Amino acid sequence: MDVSLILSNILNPPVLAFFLGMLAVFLKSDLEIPPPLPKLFSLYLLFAIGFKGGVELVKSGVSQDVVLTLLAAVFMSIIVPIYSFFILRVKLDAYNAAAIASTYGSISAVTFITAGSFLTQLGISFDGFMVAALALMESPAIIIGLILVNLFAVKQEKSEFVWKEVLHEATLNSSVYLLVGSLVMGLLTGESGWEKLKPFTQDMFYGVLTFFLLDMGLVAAKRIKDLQKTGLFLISFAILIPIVNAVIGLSIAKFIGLQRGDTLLFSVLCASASYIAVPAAMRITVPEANPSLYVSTALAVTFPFNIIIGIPLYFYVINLFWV
Amino acid sequence: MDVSLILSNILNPPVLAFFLGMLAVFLKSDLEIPPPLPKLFSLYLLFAIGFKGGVELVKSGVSQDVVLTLLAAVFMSIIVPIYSFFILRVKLDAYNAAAIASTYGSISAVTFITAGSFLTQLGISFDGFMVAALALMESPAIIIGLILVNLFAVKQEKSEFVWKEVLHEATLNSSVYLLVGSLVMGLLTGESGWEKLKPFTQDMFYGVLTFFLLDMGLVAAKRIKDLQKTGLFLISFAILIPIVNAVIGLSIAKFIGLQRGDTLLFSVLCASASYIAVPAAMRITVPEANPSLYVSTALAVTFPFNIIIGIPLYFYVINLFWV
Amino acid sequence: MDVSLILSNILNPPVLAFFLGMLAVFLKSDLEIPPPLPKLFSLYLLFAIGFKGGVELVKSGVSQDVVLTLLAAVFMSIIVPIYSFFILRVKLDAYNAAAIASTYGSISAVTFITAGSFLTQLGISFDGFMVAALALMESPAIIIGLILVNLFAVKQEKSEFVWKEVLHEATLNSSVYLLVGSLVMGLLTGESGWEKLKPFTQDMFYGVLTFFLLDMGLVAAKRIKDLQKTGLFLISFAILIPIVNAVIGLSIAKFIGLQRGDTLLFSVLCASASYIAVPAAMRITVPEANPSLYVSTALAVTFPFNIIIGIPLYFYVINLFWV
Amino acid sequence: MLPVKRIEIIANYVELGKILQGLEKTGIEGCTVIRDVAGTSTRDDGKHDLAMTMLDNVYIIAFCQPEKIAIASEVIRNILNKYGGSCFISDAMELRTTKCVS
Amino acid sequence: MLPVKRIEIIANYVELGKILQGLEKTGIEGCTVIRDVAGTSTRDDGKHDLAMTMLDNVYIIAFCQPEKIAIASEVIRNILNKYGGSCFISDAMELRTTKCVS
Amino acid sequence: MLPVKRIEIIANYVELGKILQGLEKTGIEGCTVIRDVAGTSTRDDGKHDLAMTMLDNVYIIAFCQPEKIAIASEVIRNILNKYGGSCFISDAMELRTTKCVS
Ligand SMILES: Nc1ncnc2c1ncn2[C@@H]1O[C@H](COP(=O)(O)O)[C@@H](O)[C@H]1O
Ligand SMILES: Nc1ncnc2c1ncn2[C@@H]1O[C@H](COP(=O)(O)O)[C@@H](O)[C@H]1O
Ligand SMILES: Nc1ncnc2c1ncn2[C@@H]1O[C@H](COP(=O)(O)O)[C@@H](O)[C@H]1O
Ligand code: NA
Ligand code: NA
Ligand code: NA
Repeated sequence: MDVSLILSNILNPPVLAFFLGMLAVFLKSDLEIPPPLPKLFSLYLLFAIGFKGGVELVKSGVSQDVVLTLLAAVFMSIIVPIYSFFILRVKLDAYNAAAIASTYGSISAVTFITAGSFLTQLGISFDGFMVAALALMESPAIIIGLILVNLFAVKQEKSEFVWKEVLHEATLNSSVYLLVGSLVMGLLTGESGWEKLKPFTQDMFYGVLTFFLLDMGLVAAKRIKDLQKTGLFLISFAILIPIVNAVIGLSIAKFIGLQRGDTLLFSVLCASASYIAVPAAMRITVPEANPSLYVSTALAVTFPFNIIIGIPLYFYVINLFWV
Repeated sequence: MDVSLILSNILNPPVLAFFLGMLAVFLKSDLEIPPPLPKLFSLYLLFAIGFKGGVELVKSGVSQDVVLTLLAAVFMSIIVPIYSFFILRVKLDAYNAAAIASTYGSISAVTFITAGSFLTQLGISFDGFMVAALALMESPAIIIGLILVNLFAVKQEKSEFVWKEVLHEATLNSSVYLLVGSLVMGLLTGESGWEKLKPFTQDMFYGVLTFFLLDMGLVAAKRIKDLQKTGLFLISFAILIPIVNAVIGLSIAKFIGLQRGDTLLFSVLCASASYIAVPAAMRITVPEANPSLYVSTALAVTFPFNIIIGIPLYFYVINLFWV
Repeated sequence: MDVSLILSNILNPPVLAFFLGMLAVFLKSDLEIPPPLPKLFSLYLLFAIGFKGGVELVKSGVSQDVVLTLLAAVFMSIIVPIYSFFILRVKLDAYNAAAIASTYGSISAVTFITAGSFLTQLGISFDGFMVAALALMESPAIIIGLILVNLFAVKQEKSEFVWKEVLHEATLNSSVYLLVGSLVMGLLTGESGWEKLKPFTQDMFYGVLTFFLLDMGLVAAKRIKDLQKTGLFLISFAILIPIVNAVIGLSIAKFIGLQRGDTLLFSVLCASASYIAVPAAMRITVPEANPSLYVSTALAVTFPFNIIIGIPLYFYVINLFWV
Repeated sequence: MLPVKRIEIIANYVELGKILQGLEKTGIEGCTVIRDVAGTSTRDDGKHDLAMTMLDNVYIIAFCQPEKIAIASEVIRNILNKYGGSCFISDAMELRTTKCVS
Repeated sequence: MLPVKRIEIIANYVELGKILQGLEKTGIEGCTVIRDVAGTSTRDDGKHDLAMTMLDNVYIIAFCQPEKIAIASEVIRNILNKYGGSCFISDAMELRTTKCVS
Repeated sequence: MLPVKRIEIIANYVELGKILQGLEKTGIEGCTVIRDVAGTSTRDDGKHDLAMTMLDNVYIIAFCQPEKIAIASEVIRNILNKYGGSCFISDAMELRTTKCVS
């Protein structure tokens, strides 16, 4: 594989900031991004990509590509947790398997954003509708998780109440809400709104991403200690399943005829795992599952793996296919 | 009335963000802008308009227009609470009437800023000295409120102590202080300071306003439940008195010969009600008054009304006059 | 001395904001920059100058100038606390003398940054490697302080443990770590990273500095009351020693042949005193010392003195030398 | 001065709504919420919670009349058993001002 | 270990200055202030205070010698009666370190 | 409900790590940390601590079994004697949920 791709990914301020954050924890420096600033950064990033996606969608219109991509997105976020569940059941009980499966069926917006900045650096374009795919892929896996628990685990409680609550959490949690909301704002204001917000949402984007990944580095490194309890099976799963998902993702993207940039983003969506929305929902859906398993694998293994190696790796494979 | 004016006001990222915030509360999404970030945004917005106003004042100089506008500003912020008080006394006791009257005599800086961005969108200019009017109109209503309470309500306490405290609060609360301070900074540094701060105070302005109005939408929507206790009288007052004040305001502006943009801003100053500075002062001036009355009407009725309908409505009326 | 230099320093938004902050405290306004925002601003400023320094260092390369400057930097941060200690011993016990000596041997990044913006305003260039000097000068004084305490004060505790802890604190505290880390990021990403981060790290810089100095004004003014207990000796020390250090600094800079801009920055590094990193370390090194002495002198006397008078004064002297 | 009970609950931010509702249902209307507190716990997963700045805990303090403790404990226990979190109860006196908890 | 009293005051941010002055006047010099706490109260207006991010409450904790409680209550009651806010008092022990409240 | 002890420690941010280690060493694994609290103290230097936003205090609350107090006090006293900070201990009851301090 082309080393220069990995290098051009790593020698990027946001990715370097991620390393800087991890290193701070290992060296026991007291560097921290005090709360609630990471929350602000993540609100900002979601708003910025949602708004930009909306503006671009209004320019491109809803073509067949868009519809196919969105269908593929929903398909993947339903199918991934199902096969992940059965793989995980080999070693884990139904509760933990369902929780982890949901985590990997959903997506990580920051991984998506980092892939976007990787493409920008290489000068490769991608479409605004990919943000709609991002928004669509957050929730279905949560619902699949709930179904899996109801089918395969013995639950004593009445599940009606839980259903309502989980559906609410899945569709209206702040990240999905803000993403969809800003996408609609972009659709409604179009080019004229874009002009005014551009210095804020576009020009600051890279800097805020750098600071946010600095914090993610701190957070991920602190979670690494948890991996001792996690066991080798889960760690391998957390590295291999993203690769599998990415490959399935890029095959589908090839099949429906996406361009190169969109294909990378779609693969990254399939490969990434949620460490915010899904964990919050899983505390409600399956309180029996151990959060340190599903949070740590997604945050301390899969997220760094995708950020550092995954993105250039998937792109390398895409280039092989596209030639 | 021209629907396109309302639309061009609403299809604006900041106003859409306000809706997005209100909707989040109605749909029970957990979206929030965590404290103290809204405070930062409001400090930023005050600083940015103060500084810009100062820079422009130094360019334009102190003309007769400036003096007349400032006199009119003080006049309105004295007269509005007085007639509001007597209207409110029809249904309310003297304490609550005085508190609400003060609230409507003072101003809301965010409403002013939103009106400014409405004008910018339409390509209509306005003058830097309007920011000085804004600063001047915050405090007098607080003092009038205190006088009203002393004249019309039975107070047992020695009021000397309260006088000193209320005067201090009225003139040195953080928003008046920062506004005046940044105006002076703009005056002193002029064009050279402006050049250096422009990317920060000008280019970010629209984005920060969008985020701030997102938060204001959340806050206003949460206050809407309070309106049940408020009663129809107060709700009607909260919609009608801004219109009355705006019309008086624009007549005065016409009389002293302001240009169109300045007239809109002056009307909006008259029409808006304070929901931060005055409520804080009223807790000291009239602890007997019920904060949910004066905060909720200003925040959950008058503020959204002005932001959504008021601004284009007043501008429509102004255009009728100016033809 | 040239009054216009002082004026052109003062009529600068950041310095005016510092005054505005101090005035707010004296007038008892409730203005405040709520925590943790000042921490964010300081992280931002450190990151921005570190990154810019790294990018410029990669352009200029490591010349003889760089090596000499860095050597001089380390030399000054070793020698300053030593002679300061003996001056302070005239009136103070060994604990307090060592703590204050360390404070003045180390540096204040904000003073450095303000001097940089003073130079930018005058259109005088300076080199990226000065940031490396800044990073190098933070820590040695802390270690010298520990040595002084061990040599001249009777300590009962085993100092091995303290040594390890103090060394860790000195080299890995968050400000040194972030400064060095962002410098390395700048070195690694060079011009291409700079292009992408420029709108964030460069264009926002001046505005964030203005807000940060507003907060520093608030903080410094609140500390001024502490000076009553401090006594005239320490206050005189806090004004005179920066001048002495600056003069020694500029002589050395002249000797090794630095250009004018770099000379000012070097003098300012020598003249400034630490009020964050060193106080945190001194609580561990010499808990016997009274923090109100070393924090107040650095923060409420030396910092304002340098910001307002020191920078233009040193620059005036440099201009005399350079003619 | 009037004897009251202090209820302290530490729970994850996502449960705040449910706990406030639970308190209100039992007639405890006054409470104070401190956000963004970090914590470690003896439960397996909580050991490194300090790391999770995105899912921070809240600290809820409610002073109430002693009579309400029995029913309040029941309600809170049900919520915490399901979603996790800790609850502690202690004694205090209320300084009577114009408005009081009882 | 030395018995002390814990005074907890929850009040609006705008009253912080006055309360700190009041405490100092009665000789209570140590205290800790937690900012930006949200709250609901039984008073009419407080019910939706969680919504008012701009006028947040502060939570003040002061440990003091038991003898000072009588006079401190008087001072605090006067302030809170006028401006609103709650105050609760309870017992605690101080761990004696080099510096103590008494 | 089970009797427990509440340990409250207020100290400077730079000492947080050491205190958490100290607590863990004595077997107190659950605790909650509130950051960015401001404070004044009777010690000379603390009088204007509200001014130092950069070196803010932390407030640490840990509920533990009463038996652990003796050894915990020892450890905490050593840390606070060296670096400053206050510690107070009081009584509380734990509401037993699925997971408890003991
Ligand atoms: N013994 C304790 N003392 C103080 N806080 C605790 C204690 N146990 C748990 N907590 C807090 O409660 C949170 C949730 O704990 P848990 O429900 O055990 O996951 C922790 O993150 C801590 O902030
Ligand atoms: N019973 C209570 N328990 C805990 N906090 C309370 C209680 N009552 C009031 N508070 C707090 O005190 C604040 C002011 O209450 P009030 O003075 O009633 O408006 C509220 O916003 C709450 O944060
Ligand atoms: N009596 C007290 N009551 C409440 N908090 C205190 C008290 N004494 C000290 N503190 C807090 O502990 C911090 C450190 O105090 P000290 O160790 O005395 O410097 C102060 O800044 C306060 O926040
Ligand atoms: Na996925
Ligand atoms: Na008005
Ligand atoms: Na120095």
